[in-house]
Order: sequence, then C-alpha cells, then structure tokens
Amino acid sequence: MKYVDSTQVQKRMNSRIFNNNFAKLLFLIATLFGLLVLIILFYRVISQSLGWIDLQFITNKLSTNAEKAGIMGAILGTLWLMLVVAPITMLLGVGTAIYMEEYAKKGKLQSFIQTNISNLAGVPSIVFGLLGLTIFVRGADLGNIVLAGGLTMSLLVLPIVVVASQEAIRAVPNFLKEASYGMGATKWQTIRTVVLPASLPGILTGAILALSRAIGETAPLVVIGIPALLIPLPDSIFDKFTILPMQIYYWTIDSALVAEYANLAAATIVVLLFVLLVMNSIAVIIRNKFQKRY
Amino acid sequence: GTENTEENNEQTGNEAAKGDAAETAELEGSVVVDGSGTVYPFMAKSAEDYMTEAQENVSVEVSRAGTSAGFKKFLVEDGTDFNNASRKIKDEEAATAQDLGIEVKELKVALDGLTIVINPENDWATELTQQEIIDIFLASAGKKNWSDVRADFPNEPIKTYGPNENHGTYEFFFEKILDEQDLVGDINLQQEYSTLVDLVSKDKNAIGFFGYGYYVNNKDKLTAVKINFGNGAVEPTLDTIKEDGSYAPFTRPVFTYLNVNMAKAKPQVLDFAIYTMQNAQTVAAETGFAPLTDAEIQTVVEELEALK
Amino acid sequence: MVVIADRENKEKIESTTNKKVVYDTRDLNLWYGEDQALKNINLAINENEVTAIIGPSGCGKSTYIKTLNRMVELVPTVRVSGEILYREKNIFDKSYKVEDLRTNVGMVFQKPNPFPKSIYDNIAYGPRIHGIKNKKILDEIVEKSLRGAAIWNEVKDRLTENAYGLSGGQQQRLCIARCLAIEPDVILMDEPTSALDPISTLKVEELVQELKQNYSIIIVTHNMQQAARISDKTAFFLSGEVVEFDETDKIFSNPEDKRTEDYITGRFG
Amino acid sequence: MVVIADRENKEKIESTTNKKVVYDTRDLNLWYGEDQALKNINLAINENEVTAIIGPSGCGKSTYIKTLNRMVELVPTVRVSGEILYREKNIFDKSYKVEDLRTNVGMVFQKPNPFPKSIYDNIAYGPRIHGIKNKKILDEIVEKSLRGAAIWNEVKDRLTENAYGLSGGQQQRLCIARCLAIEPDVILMDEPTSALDPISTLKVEELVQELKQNYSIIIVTHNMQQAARISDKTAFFLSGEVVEFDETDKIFSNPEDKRTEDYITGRFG
Amino acid sequence: MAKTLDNASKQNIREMIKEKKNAKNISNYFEKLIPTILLLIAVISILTTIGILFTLLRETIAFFREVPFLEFFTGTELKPLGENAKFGVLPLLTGTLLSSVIAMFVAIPIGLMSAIYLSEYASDKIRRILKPILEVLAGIPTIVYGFFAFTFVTPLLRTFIPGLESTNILSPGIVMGIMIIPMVASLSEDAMSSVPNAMREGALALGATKLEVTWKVVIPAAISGIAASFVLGISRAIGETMIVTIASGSSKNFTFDITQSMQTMTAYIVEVSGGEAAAGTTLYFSLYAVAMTLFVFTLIMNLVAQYISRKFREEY
Ligand SMILES: Nc1ncnc2c1ncn2[C@@H]1O[C@H](COP(=O)(O)OP(=O)(O)OP(=O)(O)O)[C@@H](O)[C@H]1O
Ligand SMILES: Nc1ncnc2c1ncn2[C@@H]1O[C@H](COP(=O)(O)OP(=O)(O)OP(=O)(O)O)[C@@H](O)[C@H]1O
Ligand SMILES: [Mg+2]
Ligand SMILES: [Mg+2]
Ligand SMILES: O=P([O-])([O-])[O-]
Repeated sequence: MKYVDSTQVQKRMNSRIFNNNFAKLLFLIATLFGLLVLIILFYRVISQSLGWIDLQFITNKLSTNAEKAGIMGAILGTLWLMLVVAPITMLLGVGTAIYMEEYAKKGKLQSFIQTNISNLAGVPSIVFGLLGLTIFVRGADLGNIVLAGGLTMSLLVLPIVVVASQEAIRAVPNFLKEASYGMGATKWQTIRTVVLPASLPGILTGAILALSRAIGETAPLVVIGIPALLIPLPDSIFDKFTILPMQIYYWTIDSALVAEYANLAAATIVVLLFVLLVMNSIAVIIRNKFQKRY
Repeated sequence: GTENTEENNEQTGNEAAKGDAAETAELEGSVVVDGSGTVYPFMAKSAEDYMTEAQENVSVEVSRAGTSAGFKKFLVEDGTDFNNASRKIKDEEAATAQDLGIEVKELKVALDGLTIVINPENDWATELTQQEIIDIFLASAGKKNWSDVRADFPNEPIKTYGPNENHGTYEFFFEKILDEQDLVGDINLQQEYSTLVDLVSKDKNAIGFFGYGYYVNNKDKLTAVKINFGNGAVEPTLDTIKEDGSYAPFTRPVFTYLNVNMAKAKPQVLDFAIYTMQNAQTVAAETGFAPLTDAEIQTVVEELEALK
Repeated sequence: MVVIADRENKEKIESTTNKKVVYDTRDLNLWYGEDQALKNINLAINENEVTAIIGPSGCGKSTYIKTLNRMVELVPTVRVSGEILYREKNIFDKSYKVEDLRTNVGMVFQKPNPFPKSIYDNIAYGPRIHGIKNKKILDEIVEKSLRGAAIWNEVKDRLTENAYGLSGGQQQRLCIARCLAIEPDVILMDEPTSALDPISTLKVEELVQELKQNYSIIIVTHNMQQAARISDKTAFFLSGEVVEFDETDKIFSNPEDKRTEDYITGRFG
Repeated sequence: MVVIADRENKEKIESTTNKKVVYDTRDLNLWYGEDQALKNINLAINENEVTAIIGPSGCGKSTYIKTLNRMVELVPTVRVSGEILYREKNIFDKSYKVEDLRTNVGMVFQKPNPFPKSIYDNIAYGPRIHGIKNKKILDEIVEKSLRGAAIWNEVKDRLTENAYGLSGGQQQRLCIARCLAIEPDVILMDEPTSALDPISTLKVEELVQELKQNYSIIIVTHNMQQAARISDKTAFFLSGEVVEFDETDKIFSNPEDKRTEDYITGRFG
Repeated sequence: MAKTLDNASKQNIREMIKEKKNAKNISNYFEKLIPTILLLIAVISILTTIGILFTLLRETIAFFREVPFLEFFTGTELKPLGENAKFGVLPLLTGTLLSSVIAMFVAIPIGLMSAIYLSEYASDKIRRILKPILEVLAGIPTIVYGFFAFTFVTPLLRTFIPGLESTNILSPGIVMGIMIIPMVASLSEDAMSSVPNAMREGALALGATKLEVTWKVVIPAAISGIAASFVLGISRAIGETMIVTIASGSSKNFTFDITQSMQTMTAYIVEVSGGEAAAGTTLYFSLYAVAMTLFVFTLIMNLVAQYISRKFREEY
C-alpha cells in the first residue's frame, strides 16, 4: 500500500489546477477593479465638467454666478499655501532625516523619534486641523490666513518628507561616503557634498508627493475655517485664502442651491487632478531618471 | 474721505449706478460676514455685487455657520462685522452684546417664507392644514405614519427632516411654530441645507422645512406643501410671502445684524451695510426672498447714514 | 514499513535486470533571453541510480536540473527547444501538467528552504495539497518520511516546533524528508550539501546512497570527491554542453575528453 | 613641478639612508561588538615602500588597513585598544583630528568608488573641501593628479563627463588620482585590483610601483603573485593576527612560519 | 610625472591645505553646531505630537468636568446643539466603526487579491502597468472621492437598494474602501514579495499550484505584514473625513442601519468646528473630546500595526 495514491492524486490534480486558474482570474479582476473605478471616476468628472472648463474658468475670480465663476483665487491660494509648505517641510523633513540617518546614535532617543514619526503619519488629518486651529489660528492669533494653513499643512505632510528622505539617504552607497571620509572630509562636508546630492532625487520625489498630498487635503482647512465666499485674490501669506479642494467642497454642498455648482465642482476636480497628475509624473520622471546610477 | 462717501451714497440712492460708484472714495480692508445659511445666498450675492460694482478693493467674506453659531462669533471681542440671522436676536444674545459693549443694529433685509417640502412622488400630502403640519413634527402628537395624519394617507412612516440647532430656521420653527414644544425624536437634523434638499428629494415619505430660497432653486426635486391656515390652501410664492400676505403665519423677516462699533471704526463696513440695504430689493428677488417696501428701506438707509 | 518494503522488492527485481531509462533528454537547448545556457544536451538517465552532474560555475548545471522539473520556467525569459522524455512522455507537451511532473519529481535545493512552519507541517505540506487530510495517515507519512531522511530520531520529540530551529544540516534533511513525503519517483538535488558543514554533508551523502534503492537521484555538485563517492554515473558540463557522460569510475579514472581531465585534476574552474 | 621635484629629492636622499617608520602599530586589538577581529598587532611600516598585506578571507586585512586611517570607526560597534603611531603621534589620541589624519593618508578601495560627478569634480573634490577654491590652482591640481595616476591622456578631453562613463580600470585609476590630489603622505589600498581585468590590473600595478617614489603605500591583496611582484615588505595575517612580517622576497622564498608557507603554496585559503 | 607643470603659486598643495585649515575656525564651530541644530529640527516632530496631545488633553479635561466620562462613552444620545445638550459619543462611534468595517469589507479582499496577483501571478510587464494605476488611485484627494460617493455611488446603489437614504453610511464606506485598496495592496505586496523565492520554489517543486503556494506558504509567511496593512487600513478609514462629511450627512441617530445617514467622529468635528467656534462652551470642548477619542483610536491602531510587523517579521 502506498500512502499517496496516484489515481487519487490524478483525480484531484484537475480540480486543483482549475482552482488555480480560477483564482488567478479572480485576482486579476480584483486588481482591475481599481482601474475600473478610475475610469468611471475620470469619465464622470470629465463629462460633467465639459463646457464648464475653459480659460475663463481658470482666470476668473470666484462668483455666486455659476456662469462667471472662476478658480483663480483658489489656484493662487493653493500656490501661496505651497510657498509656505514647501520650504518648511523641506527644511524640517530633510533636517530630521539627516539627523536620524547620519547623526543619531542607535538608541532610545532615535527609536523614539522614529516611532513618533510613523505615528504622526497615521494621525488623522482632521486632528492636525484642530491643532492648527488651536495653536496657529487662535493661539498665535494668526486668523485663518495662508500662513496658519500652511504651517498646519506642513506638520501634516512632514512625516512623508522625513520618511522619503530617510530612505533616500539610506540608499546612498556607503562606498561614496567612505570615499569622501577617506579624503579627510568632515561629516558635514560629506553629507553636504556627497550624501545630499546623491539622495536629492529621492528627497525631491518625497517632497513632491508630500506637496501633492497637501494640495489635495481638505479636512484640516475645513476645521481652520475657510469662508464660503471669498472673492479677492490673495497676494501674500498673510491674506485669507481658499484652495481648490475647499472650492470643490463648497460647490458640491451648494449644488442644492444652484445645480450648476456641481459642474463647477467637477471642473475644479479636473483641474486639481491635472495638477496632481503633473506633479506625480514629475516625481516619477525624477525617480526613473536618477535612480541607480552607481 | 469718509464724509465724501456718505454724500455720494446719498446721492446715488436706491438706483446705485456704476458711474456714480466710481466717483466714491476708494475704500479698502475687509468685511467679515457670518451667520444664517438661509440668508447666505442673499448676502453672498450682495457682497459679490459690492465688490464688482462698488468697491473693488474691499474684501467681503461671507460664511454661513448658521444664525446661532454665527451670533457666537459675532458677540465676542474682535468678532465678525455682520451676522446674518433668520430669526430675531434673542434676549440673552442682546445681553451678551451689552456686556461686551457691542452696539448691535438690526437690519431687516428681506422676507422669507418657511417652506414645508415633500418629495415630488408624494401625491397625498400636497395640501395640509397648519395643525397637521405642527402635529407631524410635534413629539407629543405621536404621528408615526402618514395614515395617522389622515386616514386616507398611506400607512407608511413619516420621515421628518430639518436644519439643526445651529440654524435660526430651526429655532424659528421650534419657537414660533411649535411653541417651544419638543420635536419628534427621530427627526433628521442636518447642518447643510443642500443635504436636506437631497434627503427630501430622494425619500418618498420625507417632509422637511427650510427657507423658501432653497425650495425655489430645487422646484424640480421638491414639492412645497400648500398650507391651509384657515382660509384655503396657500402656496408659498414671492407674492404670498408678505407680512400681510396669505402665507403670513409662516412668513418671517430675515436680518443681518451690524456691529455698530465696527461700522464706526471701519468705513468699509458701514459702506457695505448701506450698499446692501440700498440694493436689498433687487438682490432679494434674485435670491428667492420677498423684498421689503421702499419705505422700510429708506428709513434704514437714513439711520445708517446717520452713523457717520 | 510495508510500503517501503514493497517498493524495495519491486525495484530490486528491476535493478537486477537491465536498467530502465527514467529521463531521456534529446537535443535540449535553453536560452535566458538572448543567452544560451544549454546547448544540445543529450542525456539518458537511468532508474535507481545516482547521476551526478559536475562542471565549473555557470556551466548550466542548475539550469539543466531545473529544466527536468520545469522549475526553470519560473524565469520569465526562458525559451526551450528539444525534448525531455520523462517515463517516455515529453514534459514540454502542452497537455503535460507541470504540477503532475513535480509531484513525481522531487527537488532538494542548495540552500535548505523549509517553510516557516512546524516540522510536522513541513512534511505534511505535500500530502495535504494532494488531498490527504486524515490525521492518522498524515502522522504515518510524516514518520516514514523523516525516518527515510534519517532525521526521525533527532526531531521526533519536537515535531510541532518551527523548522527554523533546526541546524542547517537538519534543515536540509528535513527538506529531503518533505520531498519523500509525496513519494516521488525521481529526486533532483542541486548542490544539496554546499551550505552544510562536513559532518552534515556526510550524513546527507549516506542518505543519498540509501535512497538510491528506491529513487532515481540526479545530483548537482561542485565537489568532485562527492561525485566520485556517491554517484553511479557522472555528466560533465562545460559552457552549457555535455562534454562527457559515463560511469563515474570511468570519468574519474580515465576520462575520454581532455577538458574533463583538466577539470577533474583541478586545472581550471 | 617644483613641489614634486622637491619631495623626490628629499625622499631619495632619505631612502638611501635608513628608512623612516611612517606607521608604527603597537599591541593593536580591535573588536566588532563581541568579536575580536584584530589580535595584538605589532607592525612598523616604512616610508616610501610598498607594504603588502596578505591572508585568507576574513583574516582582518581590510579591518587593519581601515584602522590606519580610522575609517573603521564608521562601524558603530568598533572598539580598539593599543596604539598606532603615525609619524610618531598616536592616532587614537583624543586631540588627534581624524580629518587631518585622513588628509595625510589617502585610501583606495576594492571597488572603484568615484563620485557620481564629472571627472574634474571628482579630482577637485578633495582640494575643494580643504578650502581651495581658485579655479586656476584647481585646474593644475587636476591635471597633475591625473597625470600622476597615469590616466591623463585617456580622459583629458572629457573632464566634464560623468566619471561613471569610464571603464572599471579607469575608474580605479581615477580614484587613485583623486587621492593624489590632496598630496597624501601614505596611500592605503584595499585590494585595488580585485574588481579589474588583467590589463587594468597591470596598469594599476605599474602605477603603484611608480608612486612608491613619492608615497608610502600599504596594499591589501588576495593575489599572492601581485604581492610578490610589487611589494617591498609583506605581512601575512591569519585570524586577526600577524603571523609573519618580513621582506617580500623572504616571505615568498623562505617563510619562517609553517602557516605562511601553507598559505603561499595554496594549501589553504 | 608632472614636473613640467607651471605652478603659479609655487606652493605645495599640502601646505595650502594646512593654511586653509588654520583659517577655517568658523566652519569648525559650524561643524560642531550642525548635529545640535539637526537634533532640534528632529525634535519638532516630537513637539508636534506633544502639541497635539496637549491641545487635545487640555480641552478634553475641561469637557469631562462638564460631562461625566461614563455618560460620554455610554450615551446613545448626541444632541450637542440643543437646549438640553446630550453628549453621548456612541452614535459617532457606531458611525465611525460601521463605515470603517464597510470600508474594510471592500479593501481587504480586493486589496489582498490585488496584492496576490501583483506579487505571485503578474508578469513584470503587467506589474509595471498595474502598480502605477493603483498609485494613482491612492493619490486622488479624498474630497474627490467624497464627490464621487455623493454624486455617483449613492445614486447607483439606490437603484439596487430602494430603502437607501440619499446620505448614508454604506456609500461612503464603500468609497473609503476603494480609497484604501491601494494601501492594503501595496503593503501586503511588500510583505509577500519579501518572502524568499526559495520558499516558493520549495512548494512548487512538491507539485503545488501557485494558489497553494500563495495560500499555504506565502501568506502564512507574510501574515504579519498583511495583518499590519489591514490594521493601518482600518486606522486610515477611522480617520478619513471628507468622504463621510459629504456623503453620509450629519444625523446623530444611534443605529446600526447602514442605509441611514450617520455621523462619524471626523464628520462631527467638521460640523461643529465649522459651525460653532465659540471657545469655552461644552460644545466646543466636545470637539476635543471626540478628537481625542479619534486620536487614541488611530494611535492604538498604528502602534498595533508596528508591533505586529516588528514582532513577527522575518523568521525565515
Ligand atoms: N535567471 C537567470 N537569468 C538569466 N541568466 C541566468 C539565470 N540563471 C542563470 N543564468 C545564466 O545561465 C548560465 C548557467 O547558470 P547556472 O545557474 O545553470 O550555472 P551553474 O552551473 O548552476 O553554476 P553554479 O555552479 O554557480 O551554480 C550562467 O551563465 C548564468 O549566468
Ligand atoms: N562591519 C563589521 N561588523 C562586524 N564584523 C565585521 C565587520 N566587518 C568585518 N567584520 C568581521 O571581521 C573579520 C575581519 O574582516 P575583514 O573584512 O577585515 O576581513 P578581510 O581580511 O578583509 O577579508 P576579505 O579578504 O574577505 O576582504 C571578519 O570575521 C568579519 O566577519
Ligand atoms: Mg547552480
Ligand atoms: Mg577585505
Ligand atoms: O441657517 P439659518 O438661516 O437657519 O440660521
């Protein structure tokens, strides 16, 4: 007697292979589900925005009149916001990453900061909004201006930049650092002249991803308080502002008031998605172009 | 420069023409308006007109937290300049203002008809008496199903909707219509009027209430209940919503409250107040409110002019 | 055990008669993308023998042995021409089920690769996927296989422990046991002792000698002494070609080809 | 060039007299965490000689050479006892600046490791970090160093191109040139040719012979022929200890220690 | 050798270096300062956390002075705005948990199946096409998903489920799930890809099908990473705001009926902070109490995820 009965095995073989093929198909369908959603989403938004999205829509100020309304204010607001977020997150994010990767000794402090950063990445954005409201808008009495929103957003996306920069710095091959140290370079000289240039593509990729997150975030600004109607264009970081997602939010909600607002919301979504797509493409290009040169 | 402004405004009067506006002194700075969601469309339109036609460099920002919520932002130090309200200021609120030394001026801007809306598919409750409406929303009346209201109505549950307590509309309904008796417990209260419109428009058994403006803009999705106040069913229209109109019991004035201290300190605030009043009739008509009379407007404008 | 006794008898009878060919490779060529790794291989491998494959690094030993159970197809760029007849059927036939082939042909790898499961579950893995659920039968299979791989005494008291607790040599014998559990016909071994210390190597070598009674074994090795010690036939590969294939004694004492001699005497590789 | 001429004269005079000790290692022990990698090393290395370090893999050759410029300290778990006197000063002294040491002691690594910059910037890197900004002086240094590393002719027309466009052998000579650019006193080389083809290897070996005129060179190599060819003295390391240290001729023709002989004749390693 | 070179300064490089070195004292100080400066920067992330905790705690404590702890966590009635305000958080908790559970019902199977497909079945070429698509899905702002849920998914669902209210917890739950798919998929795929190939080969060589290899070898070996991805997914769902704010309305009923409008903790914060901003009231404090609850929830989730993936990582 054999334990493994070959006729039995043969009999099962077919159903096992069928199961495998069936599962493969199922898994493929599951993966394509995402694609399907994307297509529907894009189709819906684009078809809804047709006829509404034109140069005027981009360059006009906000208006209660759907025909005249434009998103220049939101675009400028977004740009101003980025002008705050980009330098702050780059400075803090890259600084933290350098410290963690190059200076911090493996130990309690280092692992505490590391855990802290990954936890911070998981804190809901709305909690950051509340932090911003309490500390920047009220505490520092800035009001709901670009600076307050920008500081809030900076803290929100900081972990993204830190983690991406850390990975980029870690990926710099040791032999490059050794070469520099071997020439008598100090640590900071090595970081400045070897580590940072070599990790720059990774850092930039992370920074762009962080910025695109900031561009799309809505919740913290809802908490900070953005006026439903703000027509003047912001022209400094001390002005009140609105951004594209906030405009989408209000227009979506107000579509009960004026049905055309839904189209404006869709058109704004198209603009927002386009901006994000461009930013992500840049990130991908940087990543592909500069990856693995050694 | 402020003196000049006043004069010019006086000249232009009600029919503020663009050419004249150009002659007024250039003002700048910001005006912050918050409060009623009902009044929001009116105020947003007025603000936009003001910025495009009168004072390009003034920034008027309009939010809509709701009447009560708005008063809380209004009645603090360095609070908002205007608070829109779909009800009168309460005694407590007035007292707070006094404590803080804030002089508040009530500006009635238009009339609104509290509109009872149902789903277009609802073909039975298109006409109701005032009492029936009260019963539907009153906890103590215990009307669970439509058939409890009238025997020939379908035996299906009533789903009630309304704005939440942030809103003056809620308070008007609670105080003036229900006489401060409890609402049904399962009423679905929402912060956003758009959500309400949507909810009612998609629920056959729904019945809800809010300002007329939100109804006219969604006539295709909602039906307004014709109300019998004793003299036959009345449909809310700009004609029936008048202080002496046939929809009068459910008609209410809507206001904006001006912080007079601010108006004195910031010329643009006062200027905007005057502008809003001068154009109130046109803007009201455009945004779904019944306009005030010329006389009413005239007095208020004069009072405002006197502030400077 | 009954089973083994059974098989043993049967096989012994056959082995006294003329040996049967289990694997017949005919004009096999294999490419990784553009690079040809196997060139015109012709080899007939006998039942119940140990066939050793030797050759310098990169000559295609692993590639060949992986072709025998079509594991090489896991590399997406692989292309093959020619045929390999296993028990007279071409394994490249469309209708040939690769799972079927691999059930009959076990494989042991260079680095021991137990699953991160208990020792018991490692052995039971194969029978289970073939539908054997009965706990009693599984118990018997596990014991038989572990005995067959000469590791039963070392692990019988810790069957539920994780296989990663074992030493490298034990892990390798565990992998052999895992392979025995589905009672294969042929066992392929790709440098099964190269990651092991000398004592573990010895044990595995002894085991191979023993298994040969019941299984046909094809073993790749870098270690010429090992090939000489345990194999019946030896194939010498060089740059993807079979230079010489003959009785092991013949290859090591009196090779026909100059290159074989050079390699065996350590003149290159 | 005056400078080099200067040095050459000076050194030549010295080299005819008794050689000066450049590196004196005394009772050096080194641990990676708990594992001791160097045991009681005592070695005196002369100026203007090529000293080869040989020994089987893992014996501590790289560790030792990296200790000489304290690069080993980049591994956080390293602990050291004993002293290394460089030009009579203990490099482990608190007051000793590691950057100074490394400015005087250049290093060439096993794998060529140019920076991902232009050829010019690679060479100018050292001078720049040491504060030399003047374009003219930099130009001169670059040319001089590239000539010194016998690669000038191959790259003079492509100084602005990325160093990664060079072949492995060229890259290694570029790294040597980079090291020359700060005119070190000693050059450490850790298997500088092990990643190179024979022709490139030859070029680097020739270069080493030439550089010896002006620099003290310590070179780790796996290749005993290479050690025999290019070095003046050879140290044989085994398991972290110096088994034998002597004139290269002596080591290769007539070693004192049995283990050295075994290693050199290829009996282990 | 370069003897022909004309050196203008006739100076030895080494001497030049020495000279510069002596002159470079300022940069020496700088060199020493750098680690301290960077440490201060790194500590900002800790300060942020402390800032969050401090802000939340201060007002939360004030809240619990006015509303008993037990009443908050066991109360089924939430009427924050009325005259006799009631602050039971259970309606918000059920809203949050139900929407998260629905989201995970979508995200876990689809995300895991996508991960399996990408890691075990897809050829390199297909993977290179499909992965970026998932990344795009992950990069879409939540406000867009909210719009999508409100204007497309809800109306679509209503054709199947007639009783579905126009704001409900089901539709945003599903859309949140879609939003989380890429996260679950990519984290699980990472975990599965890091299972050594040797293990797959071991199983395949026993005649296992890919499905059996995946199910019985790869997934068990990668289970910690997969589990961590689930936990992080839930955490993400709990913290998601705009989708639920837009698509689930703001009813505060205590119910388990997913066809109804419900409010999540996040949506509550939006509603209250957007409407009511006067500091010092119970309503204002409740904002922080809810945010604190939310924070603690997600913090625990994140710690659990880290613990799982650290504890059980790489036994092989
Ligand atoms: N996955 C692969 N893709 C491309 N080429 C491969 C792959 N695997 C092996 N090769 C190439 O095929 C040739 C044969 O490789 P193979 O692994 O079969 O050699 P081997 O004889 O087993 O060597 P070793 O003794 O080092 O294990 C080599 O040139 C190798 O580089
Ligand atoms: N960074 C490190 N951490 C811990 N141990 C190390 C480290 N580097 C080397 N070792 C250990 O120190 C010992 C000496 O290593 P070393 O690299 O110096 O050897 P080697 O002689 O250069 O060998 P090879 O010829 O292979 O380069 C070895 O046992 C090695 O495992
Ligand atoms: Mg091999
Ligand atoms: Mg070494
Ligand atoms: O928004 P309200 O007008 O109801 O206060």
